[in-house]
Amino acid sequence: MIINLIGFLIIPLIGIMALILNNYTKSTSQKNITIISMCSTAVLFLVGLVYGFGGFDVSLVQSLDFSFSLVTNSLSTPFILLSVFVPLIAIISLNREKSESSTIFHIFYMLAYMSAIIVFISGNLISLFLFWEVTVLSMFFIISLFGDGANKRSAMKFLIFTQFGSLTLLGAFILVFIYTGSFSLTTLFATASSIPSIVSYTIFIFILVTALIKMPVFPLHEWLPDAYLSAPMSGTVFLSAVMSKLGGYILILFGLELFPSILHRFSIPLLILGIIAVIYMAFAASGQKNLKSMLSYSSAFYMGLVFIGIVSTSVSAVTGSVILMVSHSFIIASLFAMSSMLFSRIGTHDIYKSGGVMKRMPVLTFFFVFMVFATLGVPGLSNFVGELLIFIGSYSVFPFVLVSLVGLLVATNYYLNSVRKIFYGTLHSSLKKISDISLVEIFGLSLFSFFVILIGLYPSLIIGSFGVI
Amino acid sequence: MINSEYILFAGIGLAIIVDLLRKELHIEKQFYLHALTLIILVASFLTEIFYGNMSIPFYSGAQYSYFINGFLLFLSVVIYSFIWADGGAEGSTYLDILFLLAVGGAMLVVLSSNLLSMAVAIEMLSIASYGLVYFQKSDRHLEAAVKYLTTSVVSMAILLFGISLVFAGSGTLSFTSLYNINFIPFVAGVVFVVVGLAFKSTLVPFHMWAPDVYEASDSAITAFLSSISKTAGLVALIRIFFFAIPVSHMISTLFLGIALVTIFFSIFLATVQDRIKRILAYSSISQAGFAFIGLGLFTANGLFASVFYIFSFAIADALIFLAYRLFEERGIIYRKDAKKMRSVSAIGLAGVILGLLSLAGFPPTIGFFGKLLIFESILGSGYVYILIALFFILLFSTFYYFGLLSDTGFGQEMETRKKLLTKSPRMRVKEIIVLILILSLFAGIVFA
Amino acid sequence: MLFFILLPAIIATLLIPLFRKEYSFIVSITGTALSLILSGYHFYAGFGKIIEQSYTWMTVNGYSIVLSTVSNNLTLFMATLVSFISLMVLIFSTFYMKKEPQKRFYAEMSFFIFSMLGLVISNSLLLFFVFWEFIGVSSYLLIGFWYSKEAPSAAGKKALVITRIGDMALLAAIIILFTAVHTFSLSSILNELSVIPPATMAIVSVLLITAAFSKAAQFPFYTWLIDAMEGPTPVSALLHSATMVAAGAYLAVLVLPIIQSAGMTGLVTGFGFLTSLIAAFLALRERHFKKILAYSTMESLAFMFLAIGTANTGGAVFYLFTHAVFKSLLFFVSGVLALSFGTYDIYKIKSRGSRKSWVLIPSLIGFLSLSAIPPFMSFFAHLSITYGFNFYENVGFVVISFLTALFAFRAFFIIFSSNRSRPTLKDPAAYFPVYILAAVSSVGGSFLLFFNNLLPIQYRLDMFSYLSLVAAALGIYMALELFYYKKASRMVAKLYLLSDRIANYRYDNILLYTGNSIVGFGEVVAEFDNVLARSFSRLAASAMYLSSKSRRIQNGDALSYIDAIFIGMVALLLLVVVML
Amino acid sequence: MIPFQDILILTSVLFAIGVYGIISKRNGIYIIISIEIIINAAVINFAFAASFLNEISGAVYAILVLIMAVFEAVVFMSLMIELSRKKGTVDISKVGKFRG
Repeated sequence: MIINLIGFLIIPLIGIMALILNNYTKSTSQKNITIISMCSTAVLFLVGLVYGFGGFDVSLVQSLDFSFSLVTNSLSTPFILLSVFVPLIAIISLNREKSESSTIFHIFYMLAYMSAIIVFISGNLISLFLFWEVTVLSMFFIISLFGDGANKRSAMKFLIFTQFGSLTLLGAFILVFIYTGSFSLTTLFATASSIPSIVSYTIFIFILVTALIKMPVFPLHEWLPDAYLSAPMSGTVFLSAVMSKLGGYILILFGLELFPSILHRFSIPLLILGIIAVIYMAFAASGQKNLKSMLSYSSAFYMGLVFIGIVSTSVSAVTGSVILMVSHSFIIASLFAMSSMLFSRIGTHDIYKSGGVMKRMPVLTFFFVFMVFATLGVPGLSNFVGELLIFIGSYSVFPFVLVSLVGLLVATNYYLNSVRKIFYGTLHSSLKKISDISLVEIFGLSLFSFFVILIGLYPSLIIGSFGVI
Repeated sequence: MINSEYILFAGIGLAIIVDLLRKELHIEKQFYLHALTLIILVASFLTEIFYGNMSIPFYSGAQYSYFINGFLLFLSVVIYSFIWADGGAEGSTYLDILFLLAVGGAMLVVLSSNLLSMAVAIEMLSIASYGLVYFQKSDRHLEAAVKYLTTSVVSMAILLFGISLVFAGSGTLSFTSLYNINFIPFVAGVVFVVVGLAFKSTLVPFHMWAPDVYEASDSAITAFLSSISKTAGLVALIRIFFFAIPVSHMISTLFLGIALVTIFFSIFLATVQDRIKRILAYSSISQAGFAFIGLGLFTANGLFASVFYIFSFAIADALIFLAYRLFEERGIIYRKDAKKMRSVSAIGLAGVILGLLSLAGFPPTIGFFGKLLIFESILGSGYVYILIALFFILLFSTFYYFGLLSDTGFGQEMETRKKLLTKSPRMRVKEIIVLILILSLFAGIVFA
Repeated sequence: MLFFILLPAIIATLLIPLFRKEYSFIVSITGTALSLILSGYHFYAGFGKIIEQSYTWMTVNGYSIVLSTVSNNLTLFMATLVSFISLMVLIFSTFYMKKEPQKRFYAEMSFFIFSMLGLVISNSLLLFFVFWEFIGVSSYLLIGFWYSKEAPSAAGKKALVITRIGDMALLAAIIILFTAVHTFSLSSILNELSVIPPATMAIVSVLLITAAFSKAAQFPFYTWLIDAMEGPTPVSALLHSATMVAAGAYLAVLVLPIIQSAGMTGLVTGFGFLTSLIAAFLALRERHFKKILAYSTMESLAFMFLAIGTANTGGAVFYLFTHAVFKSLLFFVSGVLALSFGTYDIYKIKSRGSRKSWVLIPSLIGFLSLSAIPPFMSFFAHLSITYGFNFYENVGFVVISFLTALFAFRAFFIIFSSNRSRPTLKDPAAYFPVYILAAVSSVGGSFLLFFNNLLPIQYRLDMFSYLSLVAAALGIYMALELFYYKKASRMVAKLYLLSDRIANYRYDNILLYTGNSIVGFGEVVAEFDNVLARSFSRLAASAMYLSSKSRRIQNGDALSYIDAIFIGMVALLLLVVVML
Repeated sequence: MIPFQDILILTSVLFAIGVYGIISKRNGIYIIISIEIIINAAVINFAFAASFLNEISGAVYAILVLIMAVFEAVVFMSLMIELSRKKGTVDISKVGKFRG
């Protein structure tokens, strides 16, 4: 209990203050401040992991039961893990971004970072929603101010979609409040059964829409290709690695912990939806010619698997989903980071316009192939555990989920194809002068790989860290 | 019995006398007049806090009057000090009196307990605001005044005719004894009254004057119109329909319909505007729709939500129009100019951004809590479909709120600080006022 | 601890990057040699015993997910065989890969050896799958070793994609089995087969057969194997002898009871025959030495599946062993020839003069072994695989024996019928493994006796065995006539034409079309998604258009605003009246 | 005694006349006159209702309304003077720079 959860709010806020001050004093680069405050947060997390976290509760508005309360629930730890480490490692390894020298960018990045963590530990629905919205807003600005291409339009599209999701989330929260008289999660867990069934269906559908948009899963994923493509790479990393997990988190929290019976009833249709989504995303990804959009679709593909795991309501599958979310977070972040490193050197995301890069960049190639295998679910690496548990769990609910293995097959094809087109083959004549990645980048990628291997070999670390639902 | 209204009216009298005797007393400098007005407002505000409102026949408040009059006075202090700091008032002699009268009118509307006394208060507010709109005698203000006045007198006539029908129907105008819903002239009268008040509250289709007038007026006056004046209209509607006239399900449906149409229409039109102020004007109109939803539900929750929502959007509206005033004088009119805003005033930009966020309902601004309460009261009454419809409409609003936000491009490098314009002391004062409003945008949450 | 067998190989993989390039092979060879010693020791010490060891990986939902290894005669024998062949291959690599970047090669090789060793000792199907995937990954890396050329990287990708079909099938099968019996342990699963409903059993067997076939390059998955010849020759030798393709057969051996109880053995046999016929005919037309060997690998694997299909696991394993030996021998020979003459094309090797090469005798031994001529040990293996055959299978096998001998000696005679002679490269690292393997092939028949202690092996020496022998001799004779003396009889020419026709029909085109259509479908979906995404934008745009049109309502005329007020008023009045 | 309905009809007709006047005319003076007609209708309503219902307050209201009408007329006329001085017209449709 040595670490109070409020530290997750305070340290990043201090970082933001330091960024603002630094803008006037110019004593160090913005990135250093960001990294230092994120590192402190990470240390805080690690210490807290060992010694336990203390809750925090301040009531702000009595009539609305709005209190700023931070508690760890049975789910939080894996999610804090990913949201603490992934953005940190991403910002360490991405050091050729054009947004790098902008204070505003770092402020928004810190804001998004902080609020994503707070969402996972919020004990009050309003503060959850508050920080949920802050992540959306920060990402909107990161895309719209620092993105490239049709960034303004993509940002708007992203905002429109996620905002709809946020509104349905808010609707669900309000319904919960009306029927339980409280926004507090703990009260909610105790009184969820008192909500009339028709209302809980409505709440569930609202939450489902939110999760579908946020994760995103097939019919509501339309913002994804644009937003992921236009965002600056660190933004894309954050979107895919952290933001999409918010959807999974909320779906588990509400769908499974609060209204398991409803989810159970909808399980089969949702599983069918999930299977369609997975197959669709796999094929959509295989048709991409741009590395970044391929990775985006592939990210959506894995979130589809996560969705399957969650809606199957089987304990092992949900466990698998959590593990897959954590692992996918690290893997996709590193893949995006590597595509950025590649882009900064060869100047194109087009898979078919480069080739033979391995000759000049063996280290990057090593990491890329490693992460491709990790994402394809090679055992010993983290994705495998998640996929395995998801399939084991959901198979007993609905045998046809195994159809989504076809998606993995297609994924194998397009991932290897991109590896082959980019890294193998004869070196493109224009690429004779490129150099391999720097030590810092290697360090970042090694950290990613470390987590991927760690979770892959000892999944019990994650499984043990959250209670059986 | 000391109370804020007495202070205010005594102050108005004092101001009139001082104004009249200016020549004789050799008070040449405007400074003293403005200071006097501000002192009157502040004194009235403080009295309001400590002693409350007056309670006499025809003018005795409802449970929320204390709160509403409090924030009306607060806003008027802020707006007036802004006008003063802005220096726009220097050409006008009677601005102080007009402003005090308008504020007094608005407060009386909130307090009135009789239809006709309410009409008189509205008249007082209206006539003073005509003057306010035209207090700088330029062409655009003339246009604003003409439009406002022409449409307003028509609505006033309708309101008065409606009141007369109500009287004819029920034989009384006191809110405590209005009934007799089945008498056709009475019902028609109520409809006319609604029309008259909806005009003030800028509900569709009686809103059409608002974008033009809001845009053409001085921004500080727009801030007044869109916050204080509109509050008065909405509160009048609340007073009538919550405390006087027995309502039925039908009226509720009608009102919700009006509210949805208002929100939709204004948001729909706001999306394609290319002038910043017009966007703000339309968004201000849409806020009235939201507040009207809480009213249209006719539940205790709805009332509370509505009052709080009025408070929240009044503050946000005042904030954005005042903050926009800082940019308007530098010629930032169109959306495409918005990226210059950063170089004019950072605080002003923050004001516009936070105000927009509040209007868009982003947490943790006060606007979010307003919307939260509105949504809650909607769901509490079981109108899930209305909520879903609102979600879609709100998506539309994201277009212009966030389009404008990203147009401001405030992230475009703080490093351009060198190019920042030098700021006059006047600008500093105005920025401080904006800052106060920004703070209240967050501090207001405590009233939720 | 059985697990120790794996350690040297994986440690070697991890250590290689730390060493200098020139020493990487030492690390790798040391590791593999240690593995060989350890597995040999285990084999010796644990002979006849069955020891299972397990380790709980994680516990989910009350179920423990257990990784377990088993040491019994089969696994230990396989481990010894794998490490032996691997050692030979590594030694040969020091000859073959002298000029290539070495670190990566030896690291990948060691990893491959590690995976294969892990595969053979695993008892838990999950652990089996883990190493199965590792094999896929490392084969991908090894086949595509020469990344800067187009063909090897394509071949590596193809290998992984196609074998991953099997991987997914295996994963599905494992999941289904786990759901049925709640354990991954193969021995427990085999004990509880009666619990599983027949329909599930059928599905599981089909999946398992798919998995085995895709790894073992059986019809219709065989194309990756042929393309994989783009990889370095030591890699081909390793992949084709005791390891990767053998993993498929090994899986089939392990899960044979499941396939049997589902009654799917016919499927295995049928596809085995089909594959062997296709392979033999295709090999007849091939000019590329390594591809001929690849076809023969296909065929040999098909033989193993024939044995498995007749529930003759002993025969299958014995043939696996003999095949591993002579096939790696032949690959070494091809590697030596290719390095010496710079080509794998048998006609070009011939024209560049291979008459008096030192590999003549070893390759003769290899080819004779391939054709199952006594006393070479493949002959005995043939005796044992045919044990369970019925009449038709026997007849088919005779035909295949003929074809095998024909294509084998076609290659042999073409290569060594050169009238010129040029020195072939000589290196201890080349002829040490070649001679050892040749020796094993020659005298390996005696292993049959030993094998009887190891695994129950039956063999049969009857009319059909003699017939096969005669057919093989006929094949050799025919090859001699055709390709050495170059006088074709009409019948032979016709047969050859037939094979030509069969070979011309590209089976792998089917796969190619399937692959292309999948990719094409992906493009269609991507385009659809694009349209979907754009349609949202278009929706927004049309709303914008509407809204810009409706701006005209606000025409700036105060009087029309008043009109609007009246209209609204009248509308309200009407509404109220109607609603009252 | 005139029936109350008749009075209501009368005032409604007056109201309609006023509305017609506002709609049909562009001239500010006409408009304020029409508005006065409407307000006068209201005054008549008040007065008759007062006598009909024996509510003396109605008479007071009527007078108050009259006073308000005067105020409005005064403000309106003064603005029209300002308008005609600046634009040379009292046609309200002529001011329409801000629109959209």
